[in-house]
Amino acid sequence: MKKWSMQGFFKWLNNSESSTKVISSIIAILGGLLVGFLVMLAIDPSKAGIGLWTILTGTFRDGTRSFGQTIHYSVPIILTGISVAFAFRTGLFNIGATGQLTMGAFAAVYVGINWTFLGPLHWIVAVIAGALVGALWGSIPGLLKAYRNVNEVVASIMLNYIGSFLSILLIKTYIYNQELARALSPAASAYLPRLSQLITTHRSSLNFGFIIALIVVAVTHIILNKTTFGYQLKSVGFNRDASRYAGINEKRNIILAMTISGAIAGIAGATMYLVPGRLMTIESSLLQEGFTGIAISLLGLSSPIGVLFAGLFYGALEMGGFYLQVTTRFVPQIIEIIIAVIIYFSALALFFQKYVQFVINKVVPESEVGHE
Amino acid sequence: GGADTFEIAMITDYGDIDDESFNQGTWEGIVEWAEANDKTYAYYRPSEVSDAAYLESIELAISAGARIVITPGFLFSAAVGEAQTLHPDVSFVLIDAVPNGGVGENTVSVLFAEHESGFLAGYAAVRNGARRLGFMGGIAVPAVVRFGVGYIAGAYYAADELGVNISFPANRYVYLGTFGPSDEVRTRALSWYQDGSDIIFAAAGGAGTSVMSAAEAANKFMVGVDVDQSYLSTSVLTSAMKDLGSAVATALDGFFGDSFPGGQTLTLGANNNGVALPNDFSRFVDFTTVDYNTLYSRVASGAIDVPASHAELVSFFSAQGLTGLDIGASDIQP
Amino acid sequence: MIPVIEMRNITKTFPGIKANDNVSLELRPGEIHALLGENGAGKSTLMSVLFGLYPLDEGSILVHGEEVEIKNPNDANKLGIGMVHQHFKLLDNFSVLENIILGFEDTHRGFLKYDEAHQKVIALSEKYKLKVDPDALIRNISVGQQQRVEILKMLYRDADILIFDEPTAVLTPQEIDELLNIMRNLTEEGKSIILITHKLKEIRMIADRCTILRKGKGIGTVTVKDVTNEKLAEMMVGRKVIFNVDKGPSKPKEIVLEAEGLTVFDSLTRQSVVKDVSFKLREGEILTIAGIEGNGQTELVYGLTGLKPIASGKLLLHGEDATTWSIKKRNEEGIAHIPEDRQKYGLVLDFSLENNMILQQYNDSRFHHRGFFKFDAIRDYAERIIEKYDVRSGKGPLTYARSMSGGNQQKAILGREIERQTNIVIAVQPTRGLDVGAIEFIHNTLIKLRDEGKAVLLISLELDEVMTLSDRILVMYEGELVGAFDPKKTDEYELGLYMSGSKKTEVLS
Amino acid sequence: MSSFLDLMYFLVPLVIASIVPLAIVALGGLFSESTGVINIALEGIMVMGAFVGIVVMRLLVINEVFPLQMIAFIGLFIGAISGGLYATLHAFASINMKANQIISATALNLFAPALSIFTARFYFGTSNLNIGANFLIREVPLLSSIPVIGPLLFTDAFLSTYIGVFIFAVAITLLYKTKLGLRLRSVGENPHAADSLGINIYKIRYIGVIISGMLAGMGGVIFVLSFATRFSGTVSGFGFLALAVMIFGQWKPKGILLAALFFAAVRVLANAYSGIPGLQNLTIPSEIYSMLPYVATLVALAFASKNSRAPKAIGEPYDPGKR
Ligand SMILES: Nc1ncnc2c1ncn2[C@@H]1O[C@H](COP(=O)(O)OP(=O)(O)OP(=O)(O)O)[C@@H](O)[C@H]1O
Ligand SMILES: Nc1ncnc2c1ncn2[C@@H]1O[C@H](COP(=O)(O)OP(=O)(O)OP(=O)(O)O)[C@@H](O)[C@H]1O
Ligand SMILES: [Mg+2]
Ligand SMILES: [Mg+2]
Repeated sequence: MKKWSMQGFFKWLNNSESSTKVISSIIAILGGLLVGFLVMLAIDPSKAGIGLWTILTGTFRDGTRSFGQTIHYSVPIILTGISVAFAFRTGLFNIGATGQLTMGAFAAVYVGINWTFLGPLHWIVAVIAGALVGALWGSIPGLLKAYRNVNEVVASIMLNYIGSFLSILLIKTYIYNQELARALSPAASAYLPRLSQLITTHRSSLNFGFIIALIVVAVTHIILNKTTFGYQLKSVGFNRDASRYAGINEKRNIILAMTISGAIAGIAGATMYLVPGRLMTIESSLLQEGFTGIAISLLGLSSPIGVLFAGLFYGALEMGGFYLQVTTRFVPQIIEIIIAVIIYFSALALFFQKYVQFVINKVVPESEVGHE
Repeated sequence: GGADTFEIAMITDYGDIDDESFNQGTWEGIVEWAEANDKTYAYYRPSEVSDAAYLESIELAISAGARIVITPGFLFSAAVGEAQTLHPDVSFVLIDAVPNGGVGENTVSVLFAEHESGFLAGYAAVRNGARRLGFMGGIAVPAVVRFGVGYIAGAYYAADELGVNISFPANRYVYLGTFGPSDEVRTRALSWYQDGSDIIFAAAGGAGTSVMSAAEAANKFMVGVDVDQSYLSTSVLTSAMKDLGSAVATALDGFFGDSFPGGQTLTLGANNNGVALPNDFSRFVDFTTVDYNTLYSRVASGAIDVPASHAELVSFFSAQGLTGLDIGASDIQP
Repeated sequence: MIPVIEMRNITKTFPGIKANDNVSLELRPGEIHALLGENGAGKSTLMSVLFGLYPLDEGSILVHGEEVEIKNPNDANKLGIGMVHQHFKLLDNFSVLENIILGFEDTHRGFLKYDEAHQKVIALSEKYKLKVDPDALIRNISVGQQQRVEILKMLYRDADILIFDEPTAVLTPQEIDELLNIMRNLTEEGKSIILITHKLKEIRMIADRCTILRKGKGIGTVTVKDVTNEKLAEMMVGRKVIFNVDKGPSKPKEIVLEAEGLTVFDSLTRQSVVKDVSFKLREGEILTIAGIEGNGQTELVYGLTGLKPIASGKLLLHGEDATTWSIKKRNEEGIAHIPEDRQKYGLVLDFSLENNMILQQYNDSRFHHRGFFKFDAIRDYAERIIEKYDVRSGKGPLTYARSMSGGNQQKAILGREIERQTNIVIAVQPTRGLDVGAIEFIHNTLIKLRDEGKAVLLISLELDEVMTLSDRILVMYEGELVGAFDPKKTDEYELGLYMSGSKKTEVLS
Repeated sequence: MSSFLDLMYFLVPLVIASIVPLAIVALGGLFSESTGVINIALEGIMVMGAFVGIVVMRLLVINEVFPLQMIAFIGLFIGAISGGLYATLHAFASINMKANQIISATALNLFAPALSIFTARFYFGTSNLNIGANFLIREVPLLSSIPVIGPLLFTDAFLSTYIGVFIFAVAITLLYKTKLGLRLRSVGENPHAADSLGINIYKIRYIGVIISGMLAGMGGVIFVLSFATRFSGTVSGFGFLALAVMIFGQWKPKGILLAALFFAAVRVLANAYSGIPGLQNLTIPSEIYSMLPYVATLVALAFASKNSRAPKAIGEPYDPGKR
């Protein structure tokens, strides 16, 4: 039995595409942490060790609470990450998740404030509203690309700013709270149900958003890997011409990919603001989550499951950075530095993969593998 | 493990301790006091802008040994409201707001009469010869609104005193929608100056620096906010300050002197030197320390009852027999 | 007399293949030396090594008797070696002039001396009768002219050792004659030439000596006039070669595809590249459209298959008007298309082989249930094709198409298209870049299809292929059909005249 | 404002002031992408250049060793150098390591602001670096007295503007009149052809990416000098706007110039309206104005993009083996 599974592992190591990728991602992560450690070492040798330790263990520092928080903070990142990854698989670079997220957030909050008659369905409808408006916002660059050949990167960049200003205008006109100069708070019935009773103590704000994220991961994973629809999307992403040759409707798939990507970003927006005590601002700055999403999707090798783990990892680092404030005096930017370096190393994945493959071929006994 | 403890803690709402206005003023106050009385101190940044995250940071501070937690910014109302009951043995200082559910026994609220500060600035500007005025607020949060209202009142009050006409049209009273510097803000300010504005009061944190740069380009003046910003640019005529330092000091003196004014709401205004202009008037031509002091005493004594809202502004105008107010309620409270 | 070039025991290995295995070659001053071999024999590789494009694994190179190390084309240029590559290496959106001077620019204080270069190029093109417009963009000139640009590149660098890698593959017999003359002139000036070709009669016409490669190994060097063509062919292939495919007469049945005055535009220049083309394709026949590359055959096929819109005219499939049908519909209504560019259109290189096998049929109920794939069905289907068409690859159905050899990629495409069981098969240069084994296989398959009563439309540049396979021949020149022929009543030379536009007759299809 | 001319005197300098950083950085993007290396790291490189540049200028201003404009000049230079160095990271990843160019660029975009804030905090105790001086040139001697042109171009201007214009001219000549330019462009169009002509693809691409970094780094400094008196670890999305301008400009210098002009003009109008007599009393929400430049660009793109001309080999790592 043991032997058999051993062999299974070797098989995986040797044959599966993912094995080398996973390993090289791990190398990238270690590299990033190392650099972060060196920076801390350079600045305050006495604290560098404890600093690194904190970053790695922050998630567990405050038991179930910090653990719950970690997951909670990673939810929007996972979602925007998948949004970007999904478009990426169709060969589109959705740098516009930020705009889609903002517009989606507005829609969700608007519904959350006004459609109180929905009762128990309220929050669900609010999330759906976020998805729909996000989809709408995402479909614009899709349409422009398909019918006017407009580069989706530029279009998305422009739509980020337009979305940001538009949401401010909409907030001011429809859901404005004068005292706080922010958006009104959604009705309690629109809040995402807390999960804390189920899996953590009462102190974590972990909510249904995480379940939503898991559902999105599952659905996108199935779409991309098990369905004819995903097949079309990927085929268009890999080779436009061959797809046309095969009779696959390129335009349709581009539009759908961007629309779905936008919908997911919209859901991310909903999960961010359908919580008590977090209000949309009228400050004209782009929400960072959208851009972090790009990094995370890349770190997750633009596969939904990869993004899930990359996102959780990101949340953990963030949490670590938060606790860094008590164990050391390093400013939290150290976390961003580490993440940046990890992303950079993950860009070198190709190189690592060659190397890893080389090593594997050395270490894995040919006999163990058994080619089919 | 093995962390040192910090008795005095500050939490930032958003932005950072080097925003060159509100947070920074508070933080410098803390540092100054703590160094003088050698106490340990630290600040904490929440991981996001939400009540939950604020509470999380407060409790992080407490876990790091904080006995008194200072939270500058009205966004903390909810978080402090909860924290003060969850942690009765810790003291809280909430600046610019009152906790949700009232001020607890272990909490003081500190409010500033920003309108008085703005009044002083507006008055000084007009006395110094400004005739066409402008106001750029960051976002219409209560404190910024009070700054603006007071500024209007002060300007017209001085104009009336001098028997001159000033122009302060509605389209010269705006909220920028940002506290950050940008070329947009600069261009906007520049266009005002170009169109004849003599001075702009920027109650907009970092965005103020873009106004400064515009003022420099146009060879005109602007008014800084919160702290004395004259060091940032030669174009800063004066700054409408709120003395965060002394506010912090009062609270800390109280706390460590076992006379913590728990349960109280301190309103810091001219009457208790909570607001002021920097007492360097070298950049003025027609306004002196003497003029300032006389004005200040009249505000402090309540002889001039400075308005804080549009409604009060209107009644202030009729009471003082002022005319020409062009800025409406919807401009001041969009 | 010292040879100008001596390549001793060259060995060059690529991942998965030994392209050159201990090959030696000697080039004498002023001679034209032919290099003969099947596809994949290693000819281009050997020359690329000489030209410094690939580092050699073993062996040595001597130029004018001295051992040299040629690390890159610069070294080659310095040694006076120039090369016309099999696949032209030109910048489409750059001018002829820019293409010629690139890498060998004359500058004055860092600024390019365009005018002097311009004159120099004009002078050269007049001296060697290589007419081109220096200011024209490459993408706007014919393949023949592009080859002239490649030759001018060498001459511009004053190369006196010239390598021509299959220069005649893209030319008409007439153009070939011109080219061979130019080569003679060049040698009379004391330049030495290596000529790669598959065509024995060219070797006979012009080459002094000939070196033969087979599967990467050097088989030997012979003096051309001492050996027969049969001998050469045998050395090349390693067995007696029969120069014909067995093929019975065709039995055409009813018309399945009919083009009426088709016109297709070039998407960039917006000018018609297929002009008012009409023809009928019948079941049970192989209709060939012959012509030199770039005379509209590609666009015609795009028009038929829907990759490009039909600007005017009419397309009938089984009598139905299909002019505006989507690609999908045309696929479903019975057109199989073996595309000219296997990597661009034929395959998704990053898909596994099995995924490539269902490129048009992923939506067929055999392969999915309510949009969810039946992976086993797909696996079986792919394995059947791999089996039947002898597609060789590392991991079978799981192999990434990218890692497969050109010929095997081509066989896979062929299998996929034929297994779709359509009754119209459009095959565009189906044997390009394949070795004789693969070529025979494909030729026989096409003939078998015909005999099964399918309609085959063949687009080919290779005149011998055209002659062996066709039941009817149409010649296309500058977007028009300029001649219709019965292969039994014509020869390559006559076709050449039409392909080069020097002759044309009204085509009544 | 009294007359149309006054309005121009007011608006034109503003437009120029925002064209320059946009165009210079977009040009930077062009240099990288024309060699085939995608560069969405412009934002990050700008930040890095601005950071180092401003730090140096700050020190120089404090120690008052040089005249002000001299310091500005040095600042731009330093910005360029550090931008170039920073860009080599991208070059290394995408040229030597054949990395996914979008990933490595994203990393650079994340890294620069984090590092600049981190170090600024550590060394200066604040992430706001005030240069402590204003580099505006009131009037250029002599030139400013030329009628119309003078007030338009030679008053209340920045040195960086003129340097920017100069560099733009140089860059165009370099691209289209010199050997290096020809090679840069060829490598992005068909590396295999260039390789067969003995051109070192890797070297040329490095040069392209490094020049790109230098221009972006300088652009970062220009941005700070002309829009605020200080730097706080961000160039507020200008790098991405420049990227948009480059694509909008169809990877051609002239196109870039036009795109930048178009975008800058609308952008200035959208912010200066409240100083323009006709517009200032319209009761249109300011957000509408703020959206204007982006909407306008989007619309323009919808009509300008029909056949876009990106360099052919863009985004592909060069692999000699591939045939
Ligand atoms: N860059 C490369 N990478 C891997 N394999 C290669 C490469 N170039 C050539 N080969 C392989 O080396 C062998 C010889 O190729 P080469 O192009 O020299 O053949 P050739 O004689 O020129 O054939 P053709 O007549 O088709 O030009 C072929 O199997 C080819 O696939
Ligand atoms: N660009 C390349 N990089 C790496 N390996 C290659 C490359 N091109 C071809 N090869 C390998 O070289 C071998 C032959 O490739 P090629 O496409 O030349 O086939 P070929 O010479 O046409 O032979 P055939 O067409 O008969 O299969 C195959 O193993 C292929 O995997
Ligand atoms: Mg071959
Ligand atoms: Mg060859």
